[in-house]
Amino acid sequence: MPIVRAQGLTVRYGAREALSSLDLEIEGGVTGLLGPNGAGKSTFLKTLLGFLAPAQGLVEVLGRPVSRTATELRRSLGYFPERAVYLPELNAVESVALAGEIGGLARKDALGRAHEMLWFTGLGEARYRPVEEFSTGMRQRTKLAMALVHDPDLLLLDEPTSGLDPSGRRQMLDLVREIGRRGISVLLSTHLLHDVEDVCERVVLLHRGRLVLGGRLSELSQSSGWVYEIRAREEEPGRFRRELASRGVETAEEHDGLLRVTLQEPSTRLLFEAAEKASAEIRHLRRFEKSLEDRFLTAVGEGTRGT
Amino acid sequence: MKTLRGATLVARWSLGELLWSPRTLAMGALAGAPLGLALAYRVALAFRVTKTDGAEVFAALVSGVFFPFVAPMLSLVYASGVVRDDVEAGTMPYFLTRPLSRASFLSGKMLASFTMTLALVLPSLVLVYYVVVSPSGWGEVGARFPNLARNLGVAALGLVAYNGIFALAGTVLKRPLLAGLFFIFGWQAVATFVPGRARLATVAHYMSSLTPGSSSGGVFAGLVGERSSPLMSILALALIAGSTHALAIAAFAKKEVR
Amino acid sequence: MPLYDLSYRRFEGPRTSRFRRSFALARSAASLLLRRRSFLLLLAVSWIPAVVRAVQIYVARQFPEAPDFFTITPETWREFLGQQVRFLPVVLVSLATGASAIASDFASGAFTIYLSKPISRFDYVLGKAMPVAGAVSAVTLAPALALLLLQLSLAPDFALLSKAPWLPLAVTAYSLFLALYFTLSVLAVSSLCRSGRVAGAGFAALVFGSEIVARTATSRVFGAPRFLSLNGSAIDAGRWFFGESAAVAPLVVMIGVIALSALVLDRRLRSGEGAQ
Amino acid sequence: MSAGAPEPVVRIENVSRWYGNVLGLSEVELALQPGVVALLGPNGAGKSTLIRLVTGLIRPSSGTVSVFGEPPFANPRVHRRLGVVPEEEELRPSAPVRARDFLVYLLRLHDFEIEEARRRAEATLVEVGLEGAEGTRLRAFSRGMRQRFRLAQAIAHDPDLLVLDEPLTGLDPVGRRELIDWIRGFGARGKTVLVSSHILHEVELMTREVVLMTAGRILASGNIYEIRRLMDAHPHHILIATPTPKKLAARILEEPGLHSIAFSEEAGEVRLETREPERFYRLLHRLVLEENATVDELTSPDDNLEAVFHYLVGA
Repeated sequence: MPIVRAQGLTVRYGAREALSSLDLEIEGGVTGLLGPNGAGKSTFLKTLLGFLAPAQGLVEVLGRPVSRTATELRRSLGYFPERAVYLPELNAVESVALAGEIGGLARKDALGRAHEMLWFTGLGEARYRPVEEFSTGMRQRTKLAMALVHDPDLLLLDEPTSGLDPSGRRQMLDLVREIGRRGISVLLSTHLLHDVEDVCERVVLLHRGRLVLGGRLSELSQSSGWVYEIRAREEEPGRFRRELASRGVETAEEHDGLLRVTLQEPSTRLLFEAAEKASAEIRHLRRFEKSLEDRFLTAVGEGTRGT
Repeated sequence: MKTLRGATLVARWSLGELLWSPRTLAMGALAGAPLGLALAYRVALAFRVTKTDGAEVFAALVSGVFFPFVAPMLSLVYASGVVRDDVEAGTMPYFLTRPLSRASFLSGKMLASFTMTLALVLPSLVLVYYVVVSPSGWGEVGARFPNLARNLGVAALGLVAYNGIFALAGTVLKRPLLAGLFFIFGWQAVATFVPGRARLATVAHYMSSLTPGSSSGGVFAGLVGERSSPLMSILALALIAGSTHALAIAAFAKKEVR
Repeated sequence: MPLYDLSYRRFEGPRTSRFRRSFALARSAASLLLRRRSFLLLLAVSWIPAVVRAVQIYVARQFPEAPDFFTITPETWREFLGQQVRFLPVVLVSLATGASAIASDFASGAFTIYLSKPISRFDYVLGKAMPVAGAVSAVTLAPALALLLLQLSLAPDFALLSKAPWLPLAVTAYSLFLALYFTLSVLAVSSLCRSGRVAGAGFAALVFGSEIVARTATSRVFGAPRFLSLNGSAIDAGRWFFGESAAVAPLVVMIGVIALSALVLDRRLRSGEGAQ
Repeated sequence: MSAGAPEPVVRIENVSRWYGNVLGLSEVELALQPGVVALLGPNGAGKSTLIRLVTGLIRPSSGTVSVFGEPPFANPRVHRRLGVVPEEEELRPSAPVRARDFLVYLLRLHDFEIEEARRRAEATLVEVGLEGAEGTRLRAFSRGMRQRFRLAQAIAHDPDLLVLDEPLTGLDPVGRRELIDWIRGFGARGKTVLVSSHILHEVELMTREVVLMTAGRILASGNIYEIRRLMDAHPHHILIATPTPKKLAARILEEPGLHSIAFSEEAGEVRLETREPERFYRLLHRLVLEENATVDELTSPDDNLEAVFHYLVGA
């Protein structure tokens, strides 16, 4: 049973059609929501929450139709907004506890859950400090804690890793993976394909308000043929490439010395032989799967100007 | 970039921005309040509910509503935003890294704010004058005209002084709006009400000194204290305007804007 | 840093009603207010007129021959409540509690967090309104009832109540109507602004502005019909609650302001939800 | 930063900057020559402070900053040749301002006549990928479009020094790739570019010149490989993907200069650490060619910026 279903969903901001007759089904588990700027990702999340009324079509979450009056439906939804949001004048525990109470928990349950969520998101030590003094990374974790405190069945994350440095990003993705493992479905909207490759089982790609690509991540990125990325130290630049060409190996020069090579069969011995012949030394050799980024670029097409 | 050219460029653009910002709707209503009263007067006149003479009503609206409330409030709302508006809009870094001096940038902004307040107050004054005086016939309208002309002059002078004070507050203080409100409804209201020299440190006193037969100038328009001479009042308003604008520019030149 | 051994657990406990959720919003706002010394000082200062009235009641009871200024009549309570409006305790209290209530939620994005939870826009407004209405009642209803108790305790023969048994009801009704009027208007102004400070300045300008325009119109333009400012209407409408003959205009103005505020709140919260 | 080079475009001498008692920068030395330099460091390392000093938005608490030979604070002569993409902030002009008109206005502040300003604005908006959106109101811009406009206003007057504060955030992959290529091109034209970011694997595509910062201090600055070589204390990691990890590991074990080695049969992987990587690359070549070993993949996780960043910054 899909956790999210949209049929002919159209949402408009004034004249602009942010979502145009979108048909989409999202299964349980951790799903990546991708798309260029202005593709309608944030609009889609807000429609699931009932913030925006669709012009046409319907949208269902966890089997129940979404409407402006379906307030109780939000009990099983957790929302992590893209904007830097916080509850003014409150410290971390008070913020998460209040979010819990408004999520439908009794006061003492909400306080207990608040502590649990703050330890889970790694804010244990800072839980009594005001959120206004938090760094970007700590604010993102507080937002996650506030989204999880009332124990939703579906978590909507809008750019959870934006503004984080590499270590912050890795810790946030670990949390998302852990949440996925605990049986909570996650819809992760992001620009960073690396995040999706790290965490998501399935991916949905929106472009100009329509579904362009969808499916399991494993299926989407299996490679066609054996493509290798090579960087070699050469006495005589270009000789290695000529040597490879003479052996019928198709080569393409990426930027500053990185070669991309396509082999017919998976044996790399041929590459070492060519290097030896050209008195060059292979320093970097990586089998190259057609990365999600390539699929993204081809699906969305180079001409995505001005969206 | 010569200072004058830069300032006029900034002024023209900022005026456009102020004109289309939502705040102008609220300020238009504020400047229109006396007009509403003038129309109510005409209705009351038509039904013989009141007999007060049009010229007196005009004097009452000028000294009771325009000078102590409409002029300072409009100046506060527009002038206190000369720095803050761009900071809140997120566009300030774009301006501070352009090849124009901070002096010309801020003077352009202040010129725009002053023009905006002028554009709202003066037409409203003229309209109110016409609405309340015309029932007493065209002769009266012509006869009273110097009275209107003088009030327009005083309004303009008062506005430039108020704009200077609140532009300085906007550049220097963290919460100019709150400070401005205390100045209008607190300091100026009390200083013009109690006798003594405190009133010399207000704009309202000089404005009321320049409009004979009016009240003490402050919000609690009550007893009329000693008046300053017209020449002294004009000099005082000009001094206030000049010094506050100069101080604002000096402060802005040094200011590190977040 | 051991992140995962404190791993995530599901919550199976009970869920509360919608009212309890907006009450949580109110309780959190109230506790923040009570932490602010300046607010507690404001409440204390607002009770000074009640103390003066208590002296008046005491003198009237102990020295029957005192000048009639001290005579206690049902109108004493209407005057008391009216003065709480005219001499600003009610305006300042609503400003202190309501001006930044919604504006700061828009600025900080807290509004989005609240509305992403299972509460409706009405629950949200109810949660925001309770602390403001509570604060206004604390400077109107509470002192008025205290004075009533003082009066009854000092006058064993319950003379006042036998003459006007409806008095406690009138005091309560008028106080609650004032609370509704000031709460909705300050919250409406708050929902129109991006920052609490601008909302505070706006509300103050609205109240003082209407006062000035009304006084100028009355004293020096029309003389006869008393033009009504926001406060003026709130004071004059009191007569309706105390059974005195009264003009209908002040009541109409108050009901109009309440309706307008509710309309503004609904439209702003609806657009706020989409825009966040 | 070779000595005796011509006067650097940006020179920062012993600069400290405090916000009250919060440390922004302490005793920073830096000189920038034409080309692209990346400013890297965790959140709060002082990157934005350094950028605000270079662009003349704030003044140093001590030490001197000079751009094109002059202090940049509120200095029109410097700003004439400067383009700035400021830190990402909400762009919420209260008035319904259109992108093209705002850009023309900013260009007029650069002393361009109205026609020249319009021509440049039009051309720049197309160049940054906002074709078709010139007439849209800034308020209605999506986050990515705002980021593209932010770049447009910095380059429309063709500056000699371009400073970008986290320009990649909020851009989708297409936008990011275009911006990276564009910055590399701009640097190649002899201009000076200072770009701060923490999406490291994308900064590598832009430049090899980096300045690593943490806690308000510069840890290292220069070419990434130079920095890597200087870090001898940190052994090089080499990762080999092979169907026969145990056999290959056993063979490598006999080679001197090996710091440590590990292999995993299920992962089909040999991971070794050494301070003499040259020796082991040659050894691998011999093993493949002469002893018929199979090497499917050969990578050194240290080469990339992320590893250097972690080693130095200890994240």
